[in-house]
This record gives sequence, structure tokens and C-alpha cells, in this order.
Amino acid sequence: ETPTTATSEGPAASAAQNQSAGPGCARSKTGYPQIDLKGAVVGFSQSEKEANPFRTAETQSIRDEAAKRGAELLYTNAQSDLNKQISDIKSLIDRGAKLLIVAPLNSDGLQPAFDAAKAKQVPVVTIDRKVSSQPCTDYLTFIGSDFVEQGKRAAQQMIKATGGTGKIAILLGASGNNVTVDRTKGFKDGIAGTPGLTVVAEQTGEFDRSKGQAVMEQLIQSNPDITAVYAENDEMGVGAVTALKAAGKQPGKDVKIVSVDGTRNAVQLLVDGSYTGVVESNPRFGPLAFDTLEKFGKGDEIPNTIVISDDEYDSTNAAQKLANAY
Amino acid sequence: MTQTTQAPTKTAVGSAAARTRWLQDNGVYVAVGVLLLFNALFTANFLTLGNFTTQLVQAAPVLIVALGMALVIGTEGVDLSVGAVMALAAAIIPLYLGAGPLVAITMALVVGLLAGAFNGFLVARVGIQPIVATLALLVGGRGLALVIADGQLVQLHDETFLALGTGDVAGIPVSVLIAGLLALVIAGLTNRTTFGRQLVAIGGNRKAATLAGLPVNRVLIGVYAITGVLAAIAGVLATSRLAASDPADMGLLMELSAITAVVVGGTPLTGGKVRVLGTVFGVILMQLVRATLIKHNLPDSIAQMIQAAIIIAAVYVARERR
Amino acid sequence: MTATLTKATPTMAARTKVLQRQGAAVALVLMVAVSWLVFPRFGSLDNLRDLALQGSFLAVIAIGMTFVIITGGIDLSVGSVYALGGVLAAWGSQYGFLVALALPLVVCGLIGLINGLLIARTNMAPFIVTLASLLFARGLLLVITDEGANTYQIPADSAFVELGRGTVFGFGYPIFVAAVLAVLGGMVLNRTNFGQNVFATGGAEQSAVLLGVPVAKTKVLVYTMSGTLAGLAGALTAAYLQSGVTVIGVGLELDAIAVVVIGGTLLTGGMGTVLGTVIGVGLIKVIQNVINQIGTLDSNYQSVVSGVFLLIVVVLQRILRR
Amino acid sequence: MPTEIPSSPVIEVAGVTKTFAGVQALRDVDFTLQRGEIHALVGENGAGKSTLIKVLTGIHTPDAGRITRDGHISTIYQEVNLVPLMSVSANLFLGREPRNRFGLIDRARRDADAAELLRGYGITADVSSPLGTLAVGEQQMVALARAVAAEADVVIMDEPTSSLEPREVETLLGVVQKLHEEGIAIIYVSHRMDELYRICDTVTVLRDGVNVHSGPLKELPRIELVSLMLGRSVKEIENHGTTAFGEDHHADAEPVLEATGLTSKPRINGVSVAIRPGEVVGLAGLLGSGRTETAKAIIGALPIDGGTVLVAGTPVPRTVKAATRAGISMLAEDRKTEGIIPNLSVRENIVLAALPRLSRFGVTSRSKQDRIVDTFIKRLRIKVSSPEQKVAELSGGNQQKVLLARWLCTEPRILLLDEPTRGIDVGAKAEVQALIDELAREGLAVLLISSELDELLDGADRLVVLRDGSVAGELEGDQLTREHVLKAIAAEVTDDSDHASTH
Ligand SMILES: Nc1ncnc2c1ncn2[C@@H]1O[C@H](COP(=O)(O)OP(=O)(O)OP(=O)(O)O)[C@@H](O)[C@H]1O
Ligand SMILES: Nc1ncnc2c1ncn2[C@@H]1O[C@H](COP(=O)(O)OP(=O)(O)OP(=O)(O)O)[C@@H](O)[C@H]1O
Ligand SMILES: [Mg+2]
Ligand SMILES: [Mg+2]
Repeated sequence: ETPTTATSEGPAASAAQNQSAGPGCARSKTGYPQIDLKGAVVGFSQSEKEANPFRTAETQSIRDEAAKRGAELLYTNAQSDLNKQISDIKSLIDRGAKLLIVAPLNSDGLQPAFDAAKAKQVPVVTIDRKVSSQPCTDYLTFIGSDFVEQGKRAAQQMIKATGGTGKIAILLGASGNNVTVDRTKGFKDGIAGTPGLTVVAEQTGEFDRSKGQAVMEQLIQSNPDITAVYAENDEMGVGAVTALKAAGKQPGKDVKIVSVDGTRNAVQLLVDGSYTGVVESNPRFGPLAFDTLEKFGKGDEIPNTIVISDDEYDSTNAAQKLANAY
Repeated sequence: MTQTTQAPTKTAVGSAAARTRWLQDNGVYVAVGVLLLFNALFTANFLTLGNFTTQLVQAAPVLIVALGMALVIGTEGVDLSVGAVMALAAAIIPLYLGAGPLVAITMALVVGLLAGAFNGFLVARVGIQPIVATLALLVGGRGLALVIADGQLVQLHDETFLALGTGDVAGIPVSVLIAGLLALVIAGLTNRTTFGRQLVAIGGNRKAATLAGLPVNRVLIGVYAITGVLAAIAGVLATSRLAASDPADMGLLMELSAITAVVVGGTPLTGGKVRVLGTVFGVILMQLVRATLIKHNLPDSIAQMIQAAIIIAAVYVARERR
Repeated sequence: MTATLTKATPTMAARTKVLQRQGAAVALVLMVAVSWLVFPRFGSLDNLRDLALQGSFLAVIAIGMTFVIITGGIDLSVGSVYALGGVLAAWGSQYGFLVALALPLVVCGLIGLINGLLIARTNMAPFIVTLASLLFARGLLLVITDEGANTYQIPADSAFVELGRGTVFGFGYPIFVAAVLAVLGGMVLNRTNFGQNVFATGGAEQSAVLLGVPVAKTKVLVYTMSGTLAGLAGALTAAYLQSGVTVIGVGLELDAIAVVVIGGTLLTGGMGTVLGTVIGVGLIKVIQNVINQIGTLDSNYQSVVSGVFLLIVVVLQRILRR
Repeated sequence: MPTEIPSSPVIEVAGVTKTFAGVQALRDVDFTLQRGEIHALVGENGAGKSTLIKVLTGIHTPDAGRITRDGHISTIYQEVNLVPLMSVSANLFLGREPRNRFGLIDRARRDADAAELLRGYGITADVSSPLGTLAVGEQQMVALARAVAAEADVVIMDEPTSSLEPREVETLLGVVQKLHEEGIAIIYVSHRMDELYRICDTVTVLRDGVNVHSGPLKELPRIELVSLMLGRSVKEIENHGTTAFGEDHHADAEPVLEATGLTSKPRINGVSVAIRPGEVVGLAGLLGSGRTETAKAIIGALPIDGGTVLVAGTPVPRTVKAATRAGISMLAEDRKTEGIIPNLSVRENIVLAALPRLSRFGVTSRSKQDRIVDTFIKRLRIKVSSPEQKVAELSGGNQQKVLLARWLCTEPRILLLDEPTRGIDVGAKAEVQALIDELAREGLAVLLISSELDELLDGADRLVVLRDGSVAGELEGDQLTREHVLKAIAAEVTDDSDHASTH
């Protein structure tokens, strides 16, 4: 509801909207103590290494916001190990964190950590990935993108760019990952009403640029008639561009490429004309997360789900929005 | 408690033995042949020059790493750190690319050499078992690469450097050419030089090799150093092909791909034997398997299970009989 | 004079031997003591409980791995099998406690059995066989979960959850399961004929055959055991997490191997202890915990620190052993 | 149980044939072992003795033929086949450990039983320490104790004495006698004629995988037995003595090797040996007296606490590589773990140490290798199907010859031979001995370690006797007699008696 202005990263697109229809979560309902953000110890549990732009921007946003609001930030990184994330969260509580922000490694499996937080009356805001536990009881709320929606928006871009006909190759994310599942579902639902678009291949590129490139190289050989690529993250999309160029195709023209994330590399390609569209997955959770914790502290009702607004880049706006990309 | 053993008839045993022996030595070539035939028949657009080039280009970095791995395995060792060394090489490139591609590549190779020599030192001089010695670098090496690169993927724009990944000489991609040359060099090294023969002797019986006055430590350190350099070369080539330095993902799980290719190619993990041509075909076989699975658009689950089955089948045929 | 001398020597030798064997234990005690002093929160009961719980899952797997490694083998499949076990348990929990527990044990045991049969009966290298089953188990897991799209939840009120979440004095049940298995494992290894066969198989396989040791049977058994224990660890984890998470266990095999080796078990086989493995688990978990206690460490440095630490431990151990 | 000879066979073999990759190891062999007899199995290296035994025990499946076994067989294989990393007692009782009432292994009792059992074989080592810390000979005794304790109906011994000292040989022969009295049948493989004639009733001679003779042993003159084994006429053989060594050598005045005060606690303590060119110095001593360690210390394979090694007056750095370069070569005692590279071919095993010399700029020359290898295969009469055959496929004796060839082609100045004729057949042994002789005459300095006293007495110009890791005496000229040596070796035992000590 409250559009936040300017994060350290420049003009932010992080407007939030309340999506949950049901009753929200107020402090009175949980009986948690009131905590003043200024000087409070806030724990942040990051799920994986900051080795990709999304994670880097996410962590930076949280750090910046904590500094801005005078909170003391404790930070852990689970290094992609679910069990480690659980002990990370427990140790954050143990080290005196009174408020928690968690970027879950996975939608499932964090229950023991939430239980520990509950026992110590520590509110938990989860960001970027929705968990399967109960909001308000197990955790306070979820702030993040709607991955299915991202897939749908990618589909719309695709329909627009191809004019509704074409053969699509999907570069899937890592197997077993909810993000992969949702972005695939959204995209397929999105193109369902467009009979001219058919998916001729879907293969995993594991969210990795070089794997995306390798898979694309194979697919373009066996299906030279591919006219569109949907990559479930920018890295694979960028890999696909390299592969297509090597195969003598003109990405962005002969073969339309749409992906999700909004990294600088992908948007730059869009500016250069070798890309078709990028649906943003906004990593700048800091302001929203701290706002939410502050409101909760004040006793306001917090919605169960807060959807961060994702921007969209296409050939018309890429150049002017390039600075927004991360 | 009287037992009587009656032997089987002899003639059947003899010819069957000869057949399995032949298969054991040539299984990997047969498998590559079979897979090529399958694809020629059932895969669309398989028999094109472009497709074969793609397969070779993709296989080149794996082959380069596998060549080193074959040497290490020949000494009864193993090098789990090759993927991390590739990542280190990738992280080094952008740091020095400003000074020209040659400097950057040299620095990457030097880092590979140092990493390899360090592994060799741990194995030869300190006496730590290869798996553990190189595991330390597997764990720490990629972290170090990320520290060097500040965790960032860096887009590369140096045309000369990128030509390594995209250029060709007389129609043959540069990386394939380099991989081919290195295969020849390693084959010569193992079969024709003192170093190569000493290497397999050490793998066959280290104690005896020591007592025979062989320079065991020198050879071991040399082998790991060569492997480090080869991994760095692979890292450089893969980086230039990707047009980006990506230490987070560069060479991830490369150690397992390389070991699989080497073993599928008929080099036993027990050491004392190195098959270079077999390794080349082992790499090609695994590449073709991957390509086939992707081209037929099989889901990841089935693809993984089929890969498992093919690895088992190939190694089963090539296994040493007791 | 001579008598006293000959008497004195063995006890002194015995004393140094104890120190050598317990190198990892000494390191653990030192590590714990220092952490306690430097990080006041390290010693908190909550932290210790969590440490033990986190260690217990790894310990269950590592106990099986200890047996495998003592026979001179290796089991790379445990990470995938562990994940598969968790998914099977979660799926099975809808049919009650017994199914939830038995299903992963049986299926994962079967995968171990197949590993064992392939290794024992066909003379294929354990490394490659279990590498294939690493792929296979992951593939199977993806099939069951519809390419990972389905995560099976365990109802919070099911008895099975209690297995993972229940506590005695705040210490989770899995800790007791691991402890019992460790004691049993130690007993089996040292005090049963099977245990002796495990040592003999790894110590000198050819000789073991000539000594009448059922080498093949022993191998089949240890891999079956390893698979079953990995499945059990997966089931415990699922009970603890209340769901069959698909993304766990990647690279866990390397952790398991590392702790076994840190615990003093020879990778070449023939020597090792379950106690050592448990101590190895303790060391790894304490290191992880300490890295967390430091708190400000950049995530990339964390792997560097882990790698360096692993190195220090194995080098120290090696030096002590001399 | 008194010895009566019932005539029912315990083992009967008919028409057994066994072929390994091109080598026919056994050809249509018939063999019968009667209850209670001691049956000698003899033949040249590679004649098929070990193969026949492995066929009997079921390790190898024959290609053709029928085997009938009646009763439990217990075997001591040619190479020590125990588990070095396991404790002595665990090795002894592997598979039949004493249990406590919970069915768990009773370790205390196992150790006690083991110590008790081994005392009977003259071994007092700590039974809870790893077997690998024992000397080869002691390990052989453990293997013997294990085999005997297994309560078998048949005990097979494949060259059990090849690494034993006279004193242990006596112990072993005593054990054999005891088993015989208990009515247990024994197959006894050995290249040592004395032992065979002392204990065996019957003999089977294998030559090139064929049974060329089976019958009572006592009636068969020694020379005829040898002629059967070698397939040469009696006359040809009569020209040889017990050993093939010639007369004394003419050694130069200045020693080429001077090892002084070699100390490596606790195995050897201040051992000094000097050898002149053209001289053969023997190293005598009991099992575990430190002879192997002395040789290893000289070549730099054993870390030492003190002492120096000079070659022609120049100190040699303490690595095997440096020693090899200085002209020292050592034929290791344990050919299986310290000698052969099993995966490599005969050719590669032979040229291994000389590779740098046979290469240019690190690139090997195949033709040079082939020439050398051919020479040595002929000169040492190594029985191979081709130089490219895997060395692991050779018989024990032939492997030994391959190793000798490896050292000879490095053209050493000093040759350390640790049990060079161990496990070598009569024919080959004579050849090796003649070879040592010839090498010495060519000016080589040889250090000869042997557990066969005759070999030492005949072959060496001078004997250094070790006891408990120290030099107990040196014998030369007239003193080179059996009595003198035994006295020097066994001084410990005879000190209390009224025998005079050697010097
Ligand atoms: N596993 C094997 N593979 C190939 N050839 C073998 C194998 N084992 C034995 N041989 C061959 O069979 C023949 C008989 O060998 P065997 O070991 O039985 O000889 P032996 O009579 O015991 O000799 P020695 O007195 O030297 O021990 C030899 O030519 C040997 O090379
Ligand atoms: N690896 C080892 N560890 C501990 N003790 C050993 C080891 N090897 C040998 N010994 C001991 O050292 C002593 C000397 O052994 P060594 O092998 O030198 O005897 P030797 O005179 O060469 O006898 P032989 O060669 O006839 O067996 C023995 O008491 C033996 O038990
Ligand atoms: Mg033999
Ligand atoms: Mg000796």
C-alpha cells in the first residue's frame, strides 16, 4: 500500500499491495512483545551464497535498510544447505535477534526453525519465497513476488513479441525447486489460450548460464525451427543468446527471448536489441521488510502476503530503465 | 563331506573369453558407435556439421580436464579439485584482462599450476590420501575464487580473448583444436616418456617404485601440477566461450564428469594404467549421451536414470576380470 | 635390564599410539574449549542441543560410510539416497508411522544392495557404481515428486513427526538414534565376525579370499547397510522437517567421507573406528557452528575457512601418525 | 594317534587342465593324496605347483578335469596371505573367534589364546599389534599356526620355509611331524631337497604343467629327482654341487662400499659393513636380526638415526634415488609388495630402474629396451610367453628373476641381494648363484642376505653375523663353517653353556 521511495539502489519499483483478503495479523493476536526497530537486533538468514545478482541485491538491500533505521543486523548464510538454515535461524535467535527476516532456501522444511522462533516470540518475515507453514502462527508474513504471475507476464510478453505463433523452447530452472515449478506453470497457463504457440522442448539449465548455453546449443541443432525461448532466469537467457549467436541466429529477432529476473546483463542485451523481454523479480526487500516489522511493532494488522511489485522491461523501456536493473 | 567338482567344457569357455576380452578393450568405441547409429536413425538433424561441431565444442573442456584426471588416476590418485581450479582460473581472467589476454591466460594457468602443485605436495610429501587432499581445495577453492571475484559474474568484452571460444582454424573450433593437441601430447607423455612410464609404475606399486629409485615425489607433484594446468586451460576456454567469468558455476561437478569419462574409457581407478584414447572416447560417449537425452526432450528424472544405466553398462563391459 | 626395556617400550609405544589414534578427539576437545572461551554463546544449552541434532543426521550416514570405507570402498550415493529416503518417508506418512519408517529403509536398502551386488560380483569400482546410483536415486526422487513439483507434507499431528521433533531433556530423538547406532556400529565392527570380515576385506582383499572370508557377502552387506542408514537419516530428517524436501543432500556424500577420514579411518581400507567418525562429525559441526558464531564472515569466505580447516585437520592427523 | 596308513585317498584329481591367458599352467594332471601321508610337490618355477594347489582348494576353477575332496583343507599359500593391518591375534582367529556369552568376540581371550598358541612356534611378539609389524618370517609362522590350528584333515604348505631361518625351519618341521602323527595328510611344496627327504613319504613332480612322476620319495635318488624336475639327464646335473658358487673372488684392496655405524632405532644399532669390488659379503643372522633393515638403511629406504654410507669414499645422500645413482641397487626381500609392479609387463618391470638411461630427453627408446630385455630373459632363462606378458602372471620364481634383471640392467657397482634365491627352483637357483659369482668376478661388490646357510657359506667370501640389530661377529676364510656361523648366530642361546664364542 505504501509505495516506498528511493532505496540505495536508485528508484525502486518496490511498491507493495495487500493481496490477502482474509484477516491480517496483529501483534495483539500473537501476544508478541513490542520492539522498537531503532537499536533492535534483527537477524537475517540468507539461503545461498551471494554469487548471483539477485542474492547480492537482496542482501545489500536488507543491510542498507538496517543501517538506515539504526537496527543491529545479524547475518547468516546457509550455503544452500537446508539443515544449516534451520540452525542458522536458531543461532540467530540464540544470539539475541528479536526480529527475523528469512530468505528461505525452500518452501518446505523450515518448520523447526519457525517453531523455535515462536517459542521465543520472535516475529519472522519471510522474503522472496513463500513457505508452506501457517502465516501469523508459524511466521508473520511473506513478502515476495508471485512466481506464477511472473510466468504469466512472461507469457504475455511472449505472445506480444511473437504475434501469437511460434515454437518455444523452455529453459527450466533447477529440478525440484518451487520457483521452477511456479514459473513453468504460470508460463504454460499464460500461453494456453494461444494455440499458435507450442512448446517444443523443455530442458533444465539449472539456473546456470553455461548450462543454459549448452542446452540451447543442443536444442537449436535438433530443432532449428525454434522461434522463441522462455528462460526461467536471466542467466540462462543470456546463455541462450550466446548459443543462438554461435548457431548463426539473431536472438531478439529470429528467436525471441523472454526471461525472468531483471539483471543488468539481460536488460543490457535488451537495450542492444538481442533480447525480447524481461520480467523483473524484485530483490529489494529491505524497505518493505522493515516497514512491515515496524508496523507490526506498532500494533497494525499485517496482511498474510505482501506482494512486492515487479517491473517489466521490453524494447521500448529498457534503455531508460537500465539503471533500475541489478 | 566329499565334494566333487566337474569342470565345464573347455572350448566354449575359450572363445567366450576372447570375445569378452575384446569387448573389454574396445567397449567404449563400440558404445560410441552404437550411440552415433541410434542418433543418425532417430534424432532429427543429427547428421549435420554444425551438430558435430557443437558436440565437440561442448566436450572440449571436459576432455582437457579428463586428460589430467586420467594421469592422476593412473597414479592411483584422484583429483576432486579440478572444478574449483576451473573456477579459480575463471576468477583470475577479468583481473588481468586489462593487461591483455596473454597476461590474463598466463596468470590463470599459473594459478592452476600452483593449485595442482599444492595438491601434489599434499599427496606426495605430506602423504595425505588424494581424495581428502583435493577435497580441501574443492571446498575452499571455489570460495577463494568467489572471494577473488567478489562473488560476481563479470561480463567479458575483450575480442581476442573471446575468439578462443568462438574462433576457428580451418573450420575447426579453437577449443577443439587445443583439446585435440593436448590429447596427443598427453598420449605421447604417458606412452613415450620416462615420466609417463614412471607414473604408471608408481600407480601400480608405489612402494616398489620407491625402492626402484624412481623420483616418486617429483612425478606425483608433476602429475597433479599438470592436472591443475589442464583444469585451468579448461577454465579459460569455458570462460571465453561463455563470454563471462562465472566463478560460482564454472566447472561445477566437473570432477565427477571427468572421473566418469576416464573410467568409462577403460582406465581403472586402481591405478597403474592410463588409456588416453579411451578417455577421449569416454568423454565423447558421455557428451553424446547428454546430447541424445536433451534432443529427445526427456525430463530430468528419466535423463538422470538413463545416464546412470549407461555408466554402469559401459563400465561393466570394460571392467577388469578377476 | 633387557626385560625392563622390552616391557617399557610397548607401553610407551601404546601411549603414543593412543595419542595418534585420538588426534581428531584432541582436536575436537581443543576446538570446543577455545570456542567456549571465545564465543560465550557457543556453550549455551540451546546451541549444544542444536549442534548435536544437526550432527545426528550426518552421523547416521557416516556410520554406514565408515563400514564401506573400511572395506576399501566408497559410497557416493548417500546424499541422493538420503533425499530419496526423506521423500519416501513423507509420502509414506499418509499410511501411518510404520510405512513412513519402513518404506525408506527398504527402498534405500535395496539401492544399497544393488550397489553392493554390482561391486562385489562384477569387480566394478565402487566409486563409479555409487556415482551412477547417485544419479539414479536423484532421478527416482524426481519421478516420485513429479519433477520436484510435489513436496509431500507430513501432518503435524502424525506420530512420525514425533520421531524427528520429540525430545528428551531438550535433546531430539535423532540424537539418541544416532548414539545407539554408533554404539551398535562400534560393537558390530569390533566384536563380531562380520566386523572382522569388514577389516579383512579392506586390509587385503586377495588374502581375505584365501583366508576364507566371504568377501563378496561382506561387501554386499556394507553397501546395503550404508544405503539403509542413508535412508534412515532421510526419514529422520523428513520427520524433523515435517516434509519430504527434495533439494536436500546435495554434496552430502563429501561431508560424510570427510568426517570418516577426519575420524582416522583409512580411505584405502582395513582400518577405522566408528568412534572416530562420530568425533569427525563433531569437529565438522563445531567448525560450522563457530563460523556462524563469528557472524560477520562473508559467505564466500565461509567455504574458504571450511576448506582450510579440513586441510589443517588432515595434515595434523597425518603428522601425528608419523 | 599312531601313524597307520589307510589307503583311502583324501584328495583325488583326474585330468585337470588349467589355462591362463595363453599359458597352460596344468595339463591333464592326475594327482592323489592318501590319508596321513606327507606328499612332496616339486618342480621348476612355473611348473604349476601353486596353480595345482589353488585348483585343489577351489580358488581356481579348472578348465577340465575332476576333483574329489574328502575333508577340510587348510592352506598356507606361497606368498604370506594374511591381513597386515589387523592384529596378529585377529589374523590367527579370523573366522573362528572365541565368543563370550553374548555371542560377541571375546578379545581378551583371543589375545591370550593367540599368545599361548604362538609361543609354541617361538614367537613372542605382541599379539595385539598389527601383523604387518612382524618380519616376513614371523608372519609365515603365524600363517602356519593359523593353518594348523584350523583342525583340518589336509594341510597344504606352499613353500613354507622359503623365508624361515634354520631354527624356525626346525620348528616347522616339528609341527609337520606332529601333524603327521595325528594322521593329517600334508602336501608339502619346497625347493629345498634336504627338507623334502627328511619328512616326505611320496613325491609328485610337475614339469611344464604335466605330472611327470608320482611315487615314493625315499627310493628316488636325489639326483634323479632333480633330473625329473629339470627334464635334463642325470649326467648333466652331476656336474653341479649343492650350490653353483665358484671359488673365492679376488677382491680389490679398497672397499667400494663403506657403511658405518648404521642405526635405526629400534631395529638396528651401529651396524658397519664394508665391501670391496669383486667381493661377496654375506649377512647372516636369525629372523628379525636386522639384515633386511641393514640393506634398506644402506640404500636409503629406511630413515636412520645415525651412520654414514660411503661409495668409493664419497658420502651418499639418504634417498633411494641418490643411492641408485651412486651405483647401489637392492633386490628387495618381499617381491610382492616391494618388487614387482603387477600391472606392467615383464619388459617394463625390467627396464623400470634403468629408464632414464634408456631415454633421450625423457623420451624412451623402445628398441634399446627390447634389446636389454631380450638379453636378460635369455641370460636368466625367464619363462615368459612374451616380454609383454603381465608380470603378475608369472610364477614366483620367474618374478624373482625379473627383479634381478631389473637391477642388473642398471649396471650397479654395489648389489644388495635380500634373499635372491627365495622361492627359486633348483635349476634357476644354480643359475642365479652362478650369476652372482660371475658378477663378483666382473668386479661388482655384492651383499648377500640369505636364510640358507649353505648358500651363504659357499657364496660369500666373508660373513657378517648380526644379532639383535648389532654386528655379532665377522667370519672369514677357515672360519666359514657351519659350526662357527651357528655359534655366532646363536650366541645368546649358547652363552650359558660351555661352548666358546666365535671370536
Ligand atoms: N593368474 C595367472 N594368470 C596368468 N598366468 C598364471 C597365473 N597364475 C599362474 N600363471 C602361470 O602358470 C604357470 C604356473 O604357475 P605356478 O604359480 O603354478 O608355478 P609354481 O610351480 O608354483 O612356481 P614357483 O615355484 O615359482 O612358485 C606359470 O607359467 C605362470 O606364469
Ligand atoms: N614394519 C615394521 N614395524 C615394526 N617392526 C618391524 C617392522 N619390520 C620389521 N620389524 C621388526 O624388526 C626386526 C628386524 O626385522 P628384519 O626384517 O630386519 O629381520 P631380518 O633379519 O631381515 O629377517 P628376515 O629378513 O629373515 O625376516 C624384527 O624384530 C621385526 O619384527
Ligand atoms: Mg608357486
Ligand atoms: Mg629380511
